[in-house]
Amino acid sequence: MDKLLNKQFSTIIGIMIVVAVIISFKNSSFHIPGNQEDYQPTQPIAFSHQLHAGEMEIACQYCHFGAEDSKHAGIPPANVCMNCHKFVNNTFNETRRADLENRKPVFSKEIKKIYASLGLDLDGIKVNDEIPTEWVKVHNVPDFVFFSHKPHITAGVDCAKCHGDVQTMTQVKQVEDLSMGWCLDCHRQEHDSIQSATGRTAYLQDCASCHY
Amino acid sequence: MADHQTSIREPQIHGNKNLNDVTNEVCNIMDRKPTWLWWLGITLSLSALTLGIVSVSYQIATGIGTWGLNKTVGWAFDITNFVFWVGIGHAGTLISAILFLFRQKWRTSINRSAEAMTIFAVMCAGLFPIIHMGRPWLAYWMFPYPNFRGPLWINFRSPLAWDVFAIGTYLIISATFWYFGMIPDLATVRDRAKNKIKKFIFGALSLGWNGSYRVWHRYETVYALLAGLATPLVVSVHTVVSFDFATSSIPGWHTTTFPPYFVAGAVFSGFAMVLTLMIIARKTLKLEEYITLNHIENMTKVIIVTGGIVTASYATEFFIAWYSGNGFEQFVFLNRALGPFAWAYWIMVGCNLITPQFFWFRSIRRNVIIVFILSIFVNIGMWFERFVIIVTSLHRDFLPSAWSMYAPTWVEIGTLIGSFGLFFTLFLLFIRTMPMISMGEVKSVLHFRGKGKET
Amino acid sequence: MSDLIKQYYMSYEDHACDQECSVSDLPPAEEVAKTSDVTRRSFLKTTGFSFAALMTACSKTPVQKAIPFLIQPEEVLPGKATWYASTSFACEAGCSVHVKNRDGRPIKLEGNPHHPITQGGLCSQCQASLLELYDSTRLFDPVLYRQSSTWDAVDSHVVKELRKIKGKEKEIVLLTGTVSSPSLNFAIKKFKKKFKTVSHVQMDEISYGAILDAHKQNYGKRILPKYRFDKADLIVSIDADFLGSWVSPIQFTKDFRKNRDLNAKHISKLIQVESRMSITGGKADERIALSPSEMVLFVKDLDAFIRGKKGSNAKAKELAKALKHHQGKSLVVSGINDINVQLLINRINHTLRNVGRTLDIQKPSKQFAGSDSDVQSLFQKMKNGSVGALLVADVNPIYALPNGIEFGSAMDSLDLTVSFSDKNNETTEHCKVIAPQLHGLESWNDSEQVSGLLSMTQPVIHPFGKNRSIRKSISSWSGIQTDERDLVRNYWKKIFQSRVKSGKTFARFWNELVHDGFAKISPEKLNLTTFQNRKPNLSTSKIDGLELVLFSSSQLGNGRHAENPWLQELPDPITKVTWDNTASLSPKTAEKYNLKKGDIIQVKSNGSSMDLPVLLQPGQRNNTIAIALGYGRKGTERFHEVGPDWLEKKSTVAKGETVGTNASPFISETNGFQYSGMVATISKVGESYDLAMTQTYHTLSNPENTSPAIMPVRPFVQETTFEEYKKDPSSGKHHGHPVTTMWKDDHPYDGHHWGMAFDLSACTGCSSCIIGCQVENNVPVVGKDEVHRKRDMAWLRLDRYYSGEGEDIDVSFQAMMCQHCDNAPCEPVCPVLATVHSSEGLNQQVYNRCVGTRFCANNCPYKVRRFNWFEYAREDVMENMVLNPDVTVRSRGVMEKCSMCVQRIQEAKFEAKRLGIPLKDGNIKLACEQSCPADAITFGDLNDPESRISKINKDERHYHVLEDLNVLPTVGYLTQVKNRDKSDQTSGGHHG
Amino acid sequence: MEKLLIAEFQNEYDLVDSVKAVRAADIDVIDAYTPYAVHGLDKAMDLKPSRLTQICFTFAFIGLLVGVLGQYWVSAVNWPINIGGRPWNSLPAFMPVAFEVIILFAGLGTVFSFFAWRRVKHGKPGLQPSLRATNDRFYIVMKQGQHRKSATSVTEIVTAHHGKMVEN
Repeated sequence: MDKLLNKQFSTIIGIMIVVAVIISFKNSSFHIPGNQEDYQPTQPIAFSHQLHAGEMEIACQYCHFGAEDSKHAGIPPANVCMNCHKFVNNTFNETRRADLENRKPVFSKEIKKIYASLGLDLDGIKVNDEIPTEWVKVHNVPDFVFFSHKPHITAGVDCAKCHGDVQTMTQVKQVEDLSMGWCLDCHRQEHDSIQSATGRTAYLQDCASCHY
Repeated sequence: MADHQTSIREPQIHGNKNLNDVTNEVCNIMDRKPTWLWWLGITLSLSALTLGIVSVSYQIATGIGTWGLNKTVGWAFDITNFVFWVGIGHAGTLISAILFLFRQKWRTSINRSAEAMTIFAVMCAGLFPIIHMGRPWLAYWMFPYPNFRGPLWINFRSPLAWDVFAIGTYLIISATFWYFGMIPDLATVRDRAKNKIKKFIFGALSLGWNGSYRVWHRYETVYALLAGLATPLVVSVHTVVSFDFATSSIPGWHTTTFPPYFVAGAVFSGFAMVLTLMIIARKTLKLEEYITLNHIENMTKVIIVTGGIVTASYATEFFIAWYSGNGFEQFVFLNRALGPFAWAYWIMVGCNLITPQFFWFRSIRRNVIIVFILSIFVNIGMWFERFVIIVTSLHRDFLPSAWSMYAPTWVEIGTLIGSFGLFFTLFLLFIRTMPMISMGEVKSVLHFRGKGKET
Repeated sequence: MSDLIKQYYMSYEDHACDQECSVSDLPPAEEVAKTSDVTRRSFLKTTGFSFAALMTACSKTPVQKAIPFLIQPEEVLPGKATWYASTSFACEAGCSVHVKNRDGRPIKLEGNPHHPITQGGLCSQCQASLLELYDSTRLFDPVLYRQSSTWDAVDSHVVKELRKIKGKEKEIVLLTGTVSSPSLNFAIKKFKKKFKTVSHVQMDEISYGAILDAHKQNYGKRILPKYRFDKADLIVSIDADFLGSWVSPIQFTKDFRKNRDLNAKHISKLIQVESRMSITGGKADERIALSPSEMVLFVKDLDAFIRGKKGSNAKAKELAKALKHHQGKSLVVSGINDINVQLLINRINHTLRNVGRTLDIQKPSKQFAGSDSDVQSLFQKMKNGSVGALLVADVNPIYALPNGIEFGSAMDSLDLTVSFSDKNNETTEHCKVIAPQLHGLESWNDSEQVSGLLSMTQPVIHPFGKNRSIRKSISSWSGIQTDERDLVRNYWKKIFQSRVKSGKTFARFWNELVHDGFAKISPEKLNLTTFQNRKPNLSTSKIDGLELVLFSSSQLGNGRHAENPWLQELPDPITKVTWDNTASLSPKTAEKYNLKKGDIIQVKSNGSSMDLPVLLQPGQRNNTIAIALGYGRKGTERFHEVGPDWLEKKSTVAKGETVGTNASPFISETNGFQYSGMVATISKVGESYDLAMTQTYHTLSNPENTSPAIMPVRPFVQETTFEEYKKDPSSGKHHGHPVTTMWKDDHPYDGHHWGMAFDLSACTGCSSCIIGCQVENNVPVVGKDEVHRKRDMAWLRLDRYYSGEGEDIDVSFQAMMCQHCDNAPCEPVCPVLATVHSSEGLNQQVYNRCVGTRFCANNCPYKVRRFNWFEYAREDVMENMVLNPDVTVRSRGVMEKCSMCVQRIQEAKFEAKRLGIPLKDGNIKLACEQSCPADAITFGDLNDPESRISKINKDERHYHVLEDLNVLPTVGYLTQVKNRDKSDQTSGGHHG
Repeated sequence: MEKLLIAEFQNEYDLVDSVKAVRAADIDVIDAYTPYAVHGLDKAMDLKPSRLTQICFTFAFIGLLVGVLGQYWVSAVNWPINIGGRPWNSLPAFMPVAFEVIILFAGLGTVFSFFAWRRVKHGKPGLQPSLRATNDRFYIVMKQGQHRKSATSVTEIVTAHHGKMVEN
């Protein structure tokens, strides 16, 4: 092949490869191993945060009440669901239609699952054994990372800072990469809000803040 | 470079060879069928290597616990082997670089294989810091590279990080130097190759070398520069290796004389290993005319000098321990000489102090068999030197409650044998596949006037 | 953690109150309570069993499931620890504990600091007993004729048999350990009423019967006095290892420590007379080594001198003089289980007017009530055929009795034999019925260890199996069907009026009792007579050959916890031997018989013989052999598997063999059970044996041939006498060279700066801290071979150094853990930044960054770093439930070490931050500090001038080990002060 | 294209003498081909000393900057971590790595510069008078200029120095 052509050809190929690599890093679902950004598993009950946290404006910690005082924010126990779903068991439209048609409203398929997990029939009578619901954890950190919600809630960190706009998600998705560098992006900033009565809090860059 | 010089000095190469003889004889080593000795060698080496691979695989699969280490003695065979092999490597660079700068013409017949030896030894050495890790699959964390951890770099204060750079640079520069020096010879092989495949391979390897003098001219400059860079490098590498110990807090390690002591020791052991290899090579490959008794004698002289430095270092250590007035320091040296590992200490002293003294006698220097045996003793002694430094300092340091003993397991012994297997396998393959004597350089010291037979 | 955590004490009672508030549409309240329990259990099981499997299965996107509660009990918050007060039954001492409960499972036991008797201390056995809860080899179902059965079948069988036996007028014997539970005693009473021929025999595996019997003779009642070591200025202990294993060591350590405050004008003086080397002997200000036969003569002389009579022993004379000088402020105790010796001791204490002052007989201890003669006569009756049924609880007579094997064959001939053990042991093998008990953490219980103090036990986890307490079993057989809780509660409800004098209602009393774990009640009236002098009948023959000394070690005690790997791997405080009992001899005696460490010898005595490895014990009386009891238990065969598996592994025990050898056959039965003074002969077997010791070099002096003239002894233990200390508080300290630095001070510690101090004077060497650390920090068990290879993993080791010559040996203990040096030598050598310094002065080890070069461990002058040589066994999923979820389980190939319980620091900081209050000194207690019964360890903030640690750091006694290296450790030590004359000091070399 | 003249010699001494003579005769010596680096030929051909030494120094200097500044930036600026109480800028501890980086940069820089130069100057491997140029023969490649002497006179000079002309 002509020498000149050869040279141009290889240059073009080279540029194309570099561009391809950059694009695949930037815009594709490719992540380095361990990074679960964009993880969006299907849950056993199609619970919509968009509906509950978004439309109904239920506060995060109403259900995830562990966050304030525990390591885990926690997945709400079924009894918390039942606080409302004892009464609410179908959509607003269905209630109205049933009312008009003078029939009992049809139970929502998903709410049925809560009843079933508690071993209740649709009238709330205990008929079966309980079967706990196995939710799929979306936000995972490795076992060697100690993450506790408690100090973050105390420090007034907004839930959305790490979990994204959950109130717009019908199915929860991990929006941040949860990498160590990402954690440090925050931990490196001055947290005026944390300068509470306890005086200066730890330098948040200490390894033992998370690894022990 | 007149004719009369040859009558005063013994010629570097014997046998009154012309240029073509050199080409033919060196290339013939690669061309002819291997001898039974080579086959024997490669069989032994490969067996040893297999043992090593089995040992290391088992260790990596099971854990460092398969070694005889404990909570007090955290390093033993692993780092001993590492320092030993790095030391071996030093002679090659010394021969090719320092002797080049000093215009020592006798180096030309041995520098190629000595450099190859360097590279193989450094490869063996480099293996140990990796396999000695508890989690060797994460060895790449030793390199500073951008990452998603903050980014978390490496600790540039750690002598082990220095080791990574020193050994890495050493391997890269040595390999470059070796390959760069080999390019004209590769072209020679290419040009006389009949076989198409061989022609293709050597054609690629020789990078289009055509003997142009304009290139030769720059080539010589680069070669000299590389030699100039390799010389401080070789000194720095063992200095850095000695820092692994010298910058620590453990008595017996925390010693400021370590850098020169280690460099001298490295050259000492390296030359011994070159001697061992060269004596085998000249015998089995019939290279007596290239590697002459003069070469051997010159190398034994280097051993006398470096052996002297090593001896002085041993004495210095004891003197400083006494002079320091530090009880812990004094204890460590008394413990070396009289404690539970005294046997290792006295093997070391016996091999490293007494062996070189035989080389004061010309008759011994020129007796190939005795030199061969003595060179092996030096190697044993230098291996034990590192063992003594590492293990005896650790096993009884400050707190008596933590004192312990050390004994190797078969896995460690297998790994040591395996490293020799790797080294000799590579070396045996090298002499079969690459021109093991630097033809270009040997030719330049022939002073051939074309009076020989016409070819 | 006391202040912050206190408010989280909870009890199941609080939870039970919620039962009243029912929720209309939900299942009935009772159901809820049950559901939550069941769910908690299944939650546990699910997390325990399936989490790991799910996580390893996928690599790219590991699917982690999370299963929430269905009905979440109010006080349980996943990820947050709750604390319950309870009482431990790991040994008869019955220490009051706080149980840390995380996600429904107890993960740590800590002493209850408010309890008046144990005062917050907790021994190694009790802390380790937690692991036994998660022992998967426990029996979870009743056993009938070796077949797993149901309670219905067992109950009907037992009742049928008992009726038959009653009909035959044969005796039904209930053989138990000491029963200190009032409600159990009540149940036994009911049982007696139902089946008329019932008799109750109490037996202690290590008997204290002689003390009780002596008091019966002297005062008319079988009592064990409550000893007040805090009140005594001069303590003479004749072979009583009261700091290590005698009666109630934690209580005694706490008390002993109180009168050792160096700021006081004077401190108590402890004189120990013993044959072997015990930790009390190590702690003693003066130690007199005597053989058992010499000891009896010594006590006789002492008694004589005190009463102004003649004697022959000069030392006894001197001692008698000193005792008389401390009349009413002295205490003489003896561990010799011989009524004649105890009569003498009682007379001495009576003569010295100590009774009522340093020992309390009005409110005695109820920890031990066993009677040797009862047990011996039971055996006779069994052989006669007058016994029809034997119900065995809490004891293992076949193991513990010298003639256990015959006892077993006598059991075989009985109509009904029942064991309540939840584990298979020597005795259950001879039992027709096994009615397994609950583990102490699963059950309701009460106890009155010391007259007038009621301790409460509440379940902190739903029982794993179908086990039920002995109280419940006996009650069922008596026809009473009440649940576990009410069996205890109803009893107290019944006698509430008579025994509790307070204006509270019963409900209030009960709730407080369960919440606090203890309550004061009015002691039972004892009608003691005045001192009745009895003439002891002493045998004073001098023994010429070897004398045998049997003792219970502080880690295994009577062997009840022999199946606990933590305790087996806990080195003996003195000998530092793990996983074995030995025949220990003084070096001189060993030389006489041409023996060296590890030689196997055959010991013959009392018609039995056994092979044991030799251990050389400095300080031991010549011509004595000391052997620990509690080893050789059935069930320890399981340790064949323990430890990492690899090619050169040597199993901890050979297949089918036990750990150590049972020395019970050597116990002599003349005059009750005698543990010492038996004549023994030894012969060399010719084999030798590897003893796994965590420390193999025992002194601070260098080996003779390699000792430099300028440093014959290493100055790590710095000590002085009390007298010298009073003159110059810094006496005994080693004055090193001043150190300077060339470094720029880039690292001001302007927040907290954590530090720790260890008081050599206070430490008794009990090793409770080692277990505390192990439980808290998930330290693995590695097995005997690995310990022998010096790869034990304990983060905290207790260095023990001998000094002195011959039998006159001094012992010093020094806890050695990461010193958290500010100029840490380990940190700069790590290439990957896996160990770096925190802004609070902690030396951090980041496991997940570690690549395992071990350079840090090599460069540590203190050698406190531990490397994970293997992937240590974590296959027993049930056992894994004991792991602390706040501490990473380290994988193979990484370094680990003391983290100064950083998880506790972090948790306390989070909590302080949440409450918006500053951290106070004492809010954070490290695991070792918390468990120390001697309060030898102090942790705190060096930057807080008011903290205890800052004050200690300014103390004149304060020093650092290896100060000259300028590594700036933040862990300091306080010099050892012994209360003795300067001339006694055998360890002058320490000032090198 | 102009025809090139090639002369073959049996040893280095004839080659050097011949080059001198040819050049004295005002004939351009384009290049010489030798099996080894012939001593003195550079002077005979009037080749200037190579500038690779300066290049080597430049690379070494870059290595120094990268080594020292890189370590300083990593250890004291980007994420300063307290390591054993050492100052952020532990310059003495950075020396070994800086030194190795200097050597690495200088060595590789020089070698790659050499190859780059050779490729730029010489392009692809082209002329090689004979395969024996890498074995035992020495060649001069000459170009006859317009105003220069004839080929015969070149041959004469070559023959006088024991060489012979070869066809190319």
